[in-house]
Amino acid sequence: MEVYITGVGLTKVGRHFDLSLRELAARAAFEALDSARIDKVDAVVVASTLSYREAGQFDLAGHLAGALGLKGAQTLAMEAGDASGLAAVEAACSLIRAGSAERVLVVGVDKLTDYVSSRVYRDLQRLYEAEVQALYDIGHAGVAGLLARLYMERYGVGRDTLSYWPAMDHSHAKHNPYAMLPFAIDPAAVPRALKVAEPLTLLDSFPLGDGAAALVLESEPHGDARAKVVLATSAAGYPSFTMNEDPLAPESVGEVAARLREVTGIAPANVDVIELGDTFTSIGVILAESLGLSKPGRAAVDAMEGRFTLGGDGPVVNPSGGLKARGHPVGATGVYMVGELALQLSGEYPGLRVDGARRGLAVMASGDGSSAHLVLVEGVA
Amino acid sequence: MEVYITGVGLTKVGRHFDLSLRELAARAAFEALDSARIDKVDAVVVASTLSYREAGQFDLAGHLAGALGLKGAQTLAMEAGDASGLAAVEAACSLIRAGSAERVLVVGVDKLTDYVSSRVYRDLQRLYEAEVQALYDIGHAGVAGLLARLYMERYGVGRDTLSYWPAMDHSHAKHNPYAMLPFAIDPAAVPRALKVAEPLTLLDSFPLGDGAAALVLESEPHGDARAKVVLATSAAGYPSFTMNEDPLAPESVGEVAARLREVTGIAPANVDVIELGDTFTSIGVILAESLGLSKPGRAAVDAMEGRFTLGGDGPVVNPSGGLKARGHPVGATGVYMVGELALQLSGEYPGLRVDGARRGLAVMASGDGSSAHLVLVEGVA
Amino acid sequence: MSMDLSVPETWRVKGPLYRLEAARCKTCGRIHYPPMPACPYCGSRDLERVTLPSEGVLESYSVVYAVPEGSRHKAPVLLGLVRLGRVRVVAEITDADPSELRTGMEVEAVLRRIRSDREAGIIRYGVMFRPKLKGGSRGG
Amino acid sequence: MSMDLSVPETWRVKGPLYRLEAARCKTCGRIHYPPMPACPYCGSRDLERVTLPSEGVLESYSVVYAVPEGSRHKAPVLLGLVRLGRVRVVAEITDADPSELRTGMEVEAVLRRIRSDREAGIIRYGVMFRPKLKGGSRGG
Ligand SMILES: [Zn+2]
Ligand SMILES: [Zn+2]
Repeated sequence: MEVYITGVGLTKVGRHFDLSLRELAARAAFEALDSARIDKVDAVVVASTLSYREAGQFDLAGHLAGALGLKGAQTLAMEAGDASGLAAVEAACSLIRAGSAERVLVVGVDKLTDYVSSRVYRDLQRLYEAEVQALYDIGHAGVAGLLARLYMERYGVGRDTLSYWPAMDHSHAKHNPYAMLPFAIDPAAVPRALKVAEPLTLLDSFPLGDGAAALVLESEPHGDARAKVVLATSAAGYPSFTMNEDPLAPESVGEVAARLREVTGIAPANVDVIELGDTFTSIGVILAESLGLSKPGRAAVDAMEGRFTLGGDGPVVNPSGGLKARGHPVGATGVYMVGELALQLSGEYPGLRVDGARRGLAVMASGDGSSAHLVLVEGVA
Repeated sequence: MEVYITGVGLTKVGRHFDLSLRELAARAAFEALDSARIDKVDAVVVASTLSYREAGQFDLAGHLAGALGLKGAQTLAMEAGDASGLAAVEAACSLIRAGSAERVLVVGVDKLTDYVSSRVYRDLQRLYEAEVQALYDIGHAGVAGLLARLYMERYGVGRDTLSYWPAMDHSHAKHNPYAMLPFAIDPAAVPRALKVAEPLTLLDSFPLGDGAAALVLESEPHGDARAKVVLATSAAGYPSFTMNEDPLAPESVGEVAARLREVTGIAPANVDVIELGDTFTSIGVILAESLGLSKPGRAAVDAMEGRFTLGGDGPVVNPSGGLKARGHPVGATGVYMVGELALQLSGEYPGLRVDGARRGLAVMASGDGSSAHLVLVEGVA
Repeated sequence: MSMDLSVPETWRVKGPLYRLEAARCKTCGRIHYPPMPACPYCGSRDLERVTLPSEGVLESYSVVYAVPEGSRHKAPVLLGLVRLGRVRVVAEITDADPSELRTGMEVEAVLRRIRSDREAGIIRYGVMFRPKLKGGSRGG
Repeated sequence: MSMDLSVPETWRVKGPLYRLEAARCKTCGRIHYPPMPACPYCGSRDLERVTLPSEGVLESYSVVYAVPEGSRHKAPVLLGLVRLGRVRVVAEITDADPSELRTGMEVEAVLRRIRSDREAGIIRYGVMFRPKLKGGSRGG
């Protein structure tokens, strides 16, 4: 059974000091409901991660259903680290396919600016194994730094080459009205920026921002259908990046790419548009290579040569600006990705437009690489 | 499509200082898998609540899938306050009905003893609206205390009469090897116990304990099927107890009871065994009355007269000992309830046995009453 | 170790916490507190901010001994279910001895410190209720 | 305000944190760290506790400036990906200047304080790695 995306609501990622978690969620949710032209749903699926430790609302989905005026709905609160948003889309599709719901509102929301960034770093560290690993004062970026050095040394890739990955993200983001950092950057500026986790700098890492995105998913298409979800899958419980046989080729990502080929016959490289969960430059190139978009050691070079932008011979990667430039309000990001792809496929995307795109793919690994999530959407025109 | 419960794993609720969250979860999970005689599943659904703020592991379901050796599984982490466990059963049933999974492991786990109780109270307060309401230093029990006084004054029910509710729980729990407090209490001792939130005392409230429970749910029955899930539903987003027109008759609970009658033709009073989410004595009597097990103002009297125990003319309520005596490891409790009911229906329950029971019902409200969750199971013999 | 209160949140909640700001639904006419993006009774998004009356009646109360971390010195905390016109709110009761509380008694709102975060230097104030003063015989 | 470290947890993690206790899978022979209830590679529950070698090789490292709350005075933190026989672990590097770190260099485990919770009076120690001493020319 196919699942139709009939409504999309996106808020600009940024510092929304004036909005509470529920007010930010409501902006996206109301826009999605209005764009689907409905005002009632059978289920509300909420994706959020940091909010459990920041706003700290238990039964978040239940409370949000009430705050949004949607009483009576079944609710699911999905927390899957960096990938909560894609996990929520997957769960919402199951509700529809099960016949448990005909119309589902998916809301992704997280606020990362209510507390000082050093507290947010501590909390983000909990994406890694929390009892032993997260005790070290290593910060969330540390493992990404280790992986970057491993990558550079193994493949003989220079720091300057890596910089073309975030520069690509930024060059796309400048068209995106929802991006937190909608401007281009000079790749030469990346290594000179504030050090975060050497060899990575601030320009290699996602900004801390607030965001909310929402989708309406329905079992029946109607005039407002933007796209349909063809596959939403995930594979959890694999060794983390650093425990994996090859830290630069996570088994979890390989597995969801294999499932995509198996179920749909499509390889990631043959999709028109891809939104990738590139929390850091190193994670971006690892994901691109694990999906087969580039040969090992080549993703940054391919980005430099324009392969992943308009006119390149690969899929357009991160027309939104990716996590680097659109931003990464952690639990919400997957919902942004699917919403952006849906608008792209229906020709309504207000940012970098990929004309004629028929298929869009969103891929995200959880923080430590032990899980991967994938959603494939197709146009309905 | 029916969903079969083929495996059950329960750990004794208590102070498991020696076990981490994942080790405690593993005890229940391995027992459930072994009792279903399987060692692989398509999905792992984890129910947990307090752990987001205590153990603090993000992507908990993904990390647990790895720790349990179940790589490749789809994972869902369900947080729905006091009702996370029932929400997880509901989500797992949807995965099976959607065809997304044939075999699902549901694991409920929470640890409430890793930190001092005053910290746990602060976190439990977040079951209420967190931005404004949870700021007051009212503790988790405060609203239950308000409701108890309202109940006593409206119905002219004495404190001594209310005491028969927790005494009933305890008289059942003394047979339950998984109960945290497996002993009978004298109702006369209740008002004299340590004050918690007047008029409620320690003997009116659930103990802080750790626990894990697990189920295996399958789309196809096999020799190990204990019971089947007939209905798993929830209704969220209603006004909380104190915002509701009548604080003693939450609309959310009325709604799930109405759905039960509508879908199955069964009234709660006609079920053989019921596990109720009686976090506090006042919540227990409110739930019993909202489900129609007793007339308004009569639930404690009915408990006193033995209506809800073996030989009474109502369903047997809380043969496990309920939240008061079995315990309430918050996110895990709903999984305990369904596991206990499944064993009851298959004649394997090691505690208070209800001979010939055919149908079992589990009902839980979220902390503030704005959501209610219900699961109906039936024997397969 | 952890900062428990957020500075932006402290600013955001001033309306409801300092001034009893609630929301009135223009569709069904009902009022709810604290204000939500939609009416929890009928679902309408057509709301307006209103200020609740500062005097009301105690519908129920509890004397709470199991108080959270950081506030044990305050135990017991008095908690009230207060009817303010057509709305009920839950809030702390102050300036009262537990033994003088009665359901049906009149109470009035006062601003008090409700939480503080020493490390971050944040103090959060909020409305509490006290027994209504009669003829100014009590201190505030 | 909040106690950040748990006393029971502090006791539970002593094996892995103090003594590099890992688990060896009796089915597939692989070792993982920290120990899990089942083998993350093959799923077997048939495991035994083993102690990892205390000397190893630095496979990668990072100098981390974005450090968490409560530890800013420690910045930058040196982080290592350390191969200990057949296992990789991620841990802090100590007693070293960032400029002397090289991939391939030999490191050895030492016990250091890794976190403290002033309010609860808990100090948690754990294994860190330092450049391997040659002929005792460096202080520990
Ligand atoms: Zn209304
Ligand atoms: Zn193995």
